[in-house]
Order: sequence, then structure tokens, then C-alpha cells
Amino acid sequence: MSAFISVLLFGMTRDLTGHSSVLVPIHEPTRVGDLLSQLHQDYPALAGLRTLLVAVNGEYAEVDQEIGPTDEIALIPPVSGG
Amino acid sequence: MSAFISVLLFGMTRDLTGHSSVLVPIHEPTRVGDLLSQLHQDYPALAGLRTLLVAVNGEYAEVDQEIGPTDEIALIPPVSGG
Amino acid sequence: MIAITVDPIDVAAALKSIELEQAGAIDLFLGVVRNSTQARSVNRLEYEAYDRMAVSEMEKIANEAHQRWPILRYTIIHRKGTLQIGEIAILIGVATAHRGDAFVACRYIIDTIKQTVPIWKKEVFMDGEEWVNALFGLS
Amino acid sequence: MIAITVDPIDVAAALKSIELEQAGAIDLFLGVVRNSTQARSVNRLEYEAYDRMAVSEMEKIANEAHQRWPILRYTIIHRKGTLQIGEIAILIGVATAHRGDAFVACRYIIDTIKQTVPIWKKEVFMDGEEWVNALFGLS
Repeated sequence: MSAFISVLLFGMTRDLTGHSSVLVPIHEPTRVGDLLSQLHQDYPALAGLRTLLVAVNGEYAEVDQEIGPTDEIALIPPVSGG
Repeated sequence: MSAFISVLLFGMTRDLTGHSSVLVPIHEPTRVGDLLSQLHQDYPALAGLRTLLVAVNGEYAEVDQEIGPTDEIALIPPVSGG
Repeated sequence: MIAITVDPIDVAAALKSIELEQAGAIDLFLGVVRNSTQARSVNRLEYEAYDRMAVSEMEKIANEAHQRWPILRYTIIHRKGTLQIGEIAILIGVATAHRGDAFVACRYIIDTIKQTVPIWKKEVFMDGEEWVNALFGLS
Repeated sequence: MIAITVDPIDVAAALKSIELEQAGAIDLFLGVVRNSTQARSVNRLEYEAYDRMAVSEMEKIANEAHQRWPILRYTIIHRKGTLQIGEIAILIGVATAHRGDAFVACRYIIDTIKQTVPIWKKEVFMDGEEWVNALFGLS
């Protein structure tokens, strides 16, 4: 089944992609790792990040976690709060 | 030569002696240790203190330091600031 | 209390929020915008947060600190938006019965925030700007 | 700035006194009068100082801290006289470029003050009073 996942982008990931969120086409079922591959393909500049994590519904997620269109997905580049 | 040394008393030393300062008769030259012996003789309750140091002109002094009537002497019972 | 705010951080109010009769020690840590980084002159900082997740990650850190040390009260306030030199970016306050716990818990909280909380800082220089620590090969 | 005062300690003023453009971290430690000690209920504390020597001993501690860590600014304010529960007895503020130095220097200063500075604290209970830690055999 084909669908779109909305991905929130912050900080450097927003600068590298030029967007504060993107809609990524996926084939369900899909996993965090699949989404990351797709994003790296669409935005090769993401490879320059020291780290790139994914949050699903506000929690850090592993690459094998399944995701769908109703999840809130965000890319987390290296944090620098404080 | 005979003289008096004024000794400032704080905290528990004031409570134990009943005075905020005392005049101690000394024979010059005298040392911090001599003064302490005299005070312990006059006020045996001082022996109950965990520690008893002497300050001469605002500095901690060793027992062999010479002192005279013009020095500012203070007894320093265990400190508990902060 | 944990908060992310665009307003200047009110230190007196934060302190008041963690005072209580059982507290013998309070450690307040302030992260402040300084005027240079690695000898490069900074004009201002811009902080961005993934608010929802930043708050929940700070809650996790506070809970972990609570389990490790006998914290009586705490507060964590992180500011976002544009901050000028000298402004407070983060305040962490910890009240405990004894001072050792306050220092250690406060230090743990700030160190862990810098590792896990989704907040990003952009340094704006005279001649450019840079997301701190984001890319390989940049300082 | 080092001071001994009978007036309530003004945290905001103390903070202001150590702010500067080079500071990236400020650690403020507050020693507060708590309502109990070893399960005994405390009414109030009375602090007494040998002022002249207390200030010079605090100066020595600050100088030593300055030599050990890159402190940009600091303040130490110790209150004396009668203090009620919840009141601040001591404030130590340290401003540094990086946070590790602020925490460590602040901790060093309070720990050393408690060992060497001629200030004495009397705990006043419902049923008596006691100079803290003065006599053998007392708590």
C-alpha cells in the first residue's frame, strides 16, 4: 500500500533540505531505516551530519521500528541545547 | 615583664567562659601555646571542644608563635559557617 | 517544573519555585550566551526546539536524577528564539537537604540535556552562521 | 566580591555582579536554613562571625580557586545574625567560560569555607540550642 509520511525537520536538517517538513512517499509496511534511506537519496547533503536520529511520536526510535502515516516523525540532527 | 593580652571569644568559647573577651596575664615573651595553657587552666570546660585554634592578627597561628599585648588574639572553636 | 519559553528567564521566580523548608542547599546553574566561541566573535544565538519532545526528554532526565539523588524540588527552564550576549539560555535549579546532592544532580542534568534533548543552537557571527556541532568537519 | 552582611542576601544583585560577556556558565550555590537537623526540629539559626578574619579567609579561598580554575568573576556573601527557616545563609556565585569549571570551583569554595572560615552557627530548637559541631559528644 502506498502512502505519505510527513517528516519534521529542525536546525541543520532544515537548512540542508530547505524545508521545515517534507512528505515522503512510502510503501507500507515501512521502517525507520527505509525512511532514512529514502531521505538520504533525496537529500544527499544529509550525509554531512555528524549524526542523524529519528524520533517517532516524540521518542527516539531504532532503525527497525515500523512507522506509518499517522505517526509524528522528526529528524534529529546533533543536538546542542543548554 | 608582666602584661595582659586581650583574647576575643566567639561561639561556644564565649558560652563556655561567659565572656566575649578576656584579659589574660602573661609574662613576656610568651607564645600561643602558653596562652592556651593558661586559658585551659582558667576555663577547664574548654577541654570539651572538638578543636581549639588561635588566630593572631586575623591569621591562624601555630602554638610556637610569639605574641604580645599589641596583637589581636582570638580563640577559634570548630567553625560551622556556610 | 520543566519549561521551554521564548521569554527571558526570571531567576528570582525560578528560585522561588524550588524553595521549601526542608532544603538546606540549592544549586542554580545558568547557561549564558557568551561573546565568543573558539576565538570567533559571536553576535547572537538562535535556539530552536522540538518542543514536545524536548520537554519529554527533560522529564526523563529529571526522573532519572530523582531516582539517583534525594532531590526535594527542581526546575529546568530552557529558552528558545534569538538570544543576545549575556542572556540566560538555560536555568537548572535543584534543592536538596545536603549540598553534595544539589551539585551532582544539577551537573548531571545539564550534561545529559546537552546530549539528548532536541534543542539546536545556531551561532550567528559577523560573517556567517553555523548550527553548533552539526556537520562533520566544522568546529 | 566578598561580604559578610546582616541583611537578607539579594540573589538577583549577586548574579548581576558576576555577569559578563565572556561568561558561558554561572553556578550559584545557596546554603539555606532548613527546618530540621538529624530529625530534630529547628526554629532558627544564629550565625556569628569574626568578621575581619572571616573575610580574609574567604579571600584566601577565592584566590586559591582563581589559581586552580579559570574563574572570570565570583562573589561570596555570608549572612550573619538571626536567620529564619528558608533564609539564605550563604551565596556563592562563579562565572566561567565553560560549565565544568563553574561547578567545581563553586563546590571547592563552599567546602573550604566550611572548614576554615571563622563563622559559627547556633541551632535554636524548641527545647534548647547548640553551637553546631563544637563539642565532643554532641551531634
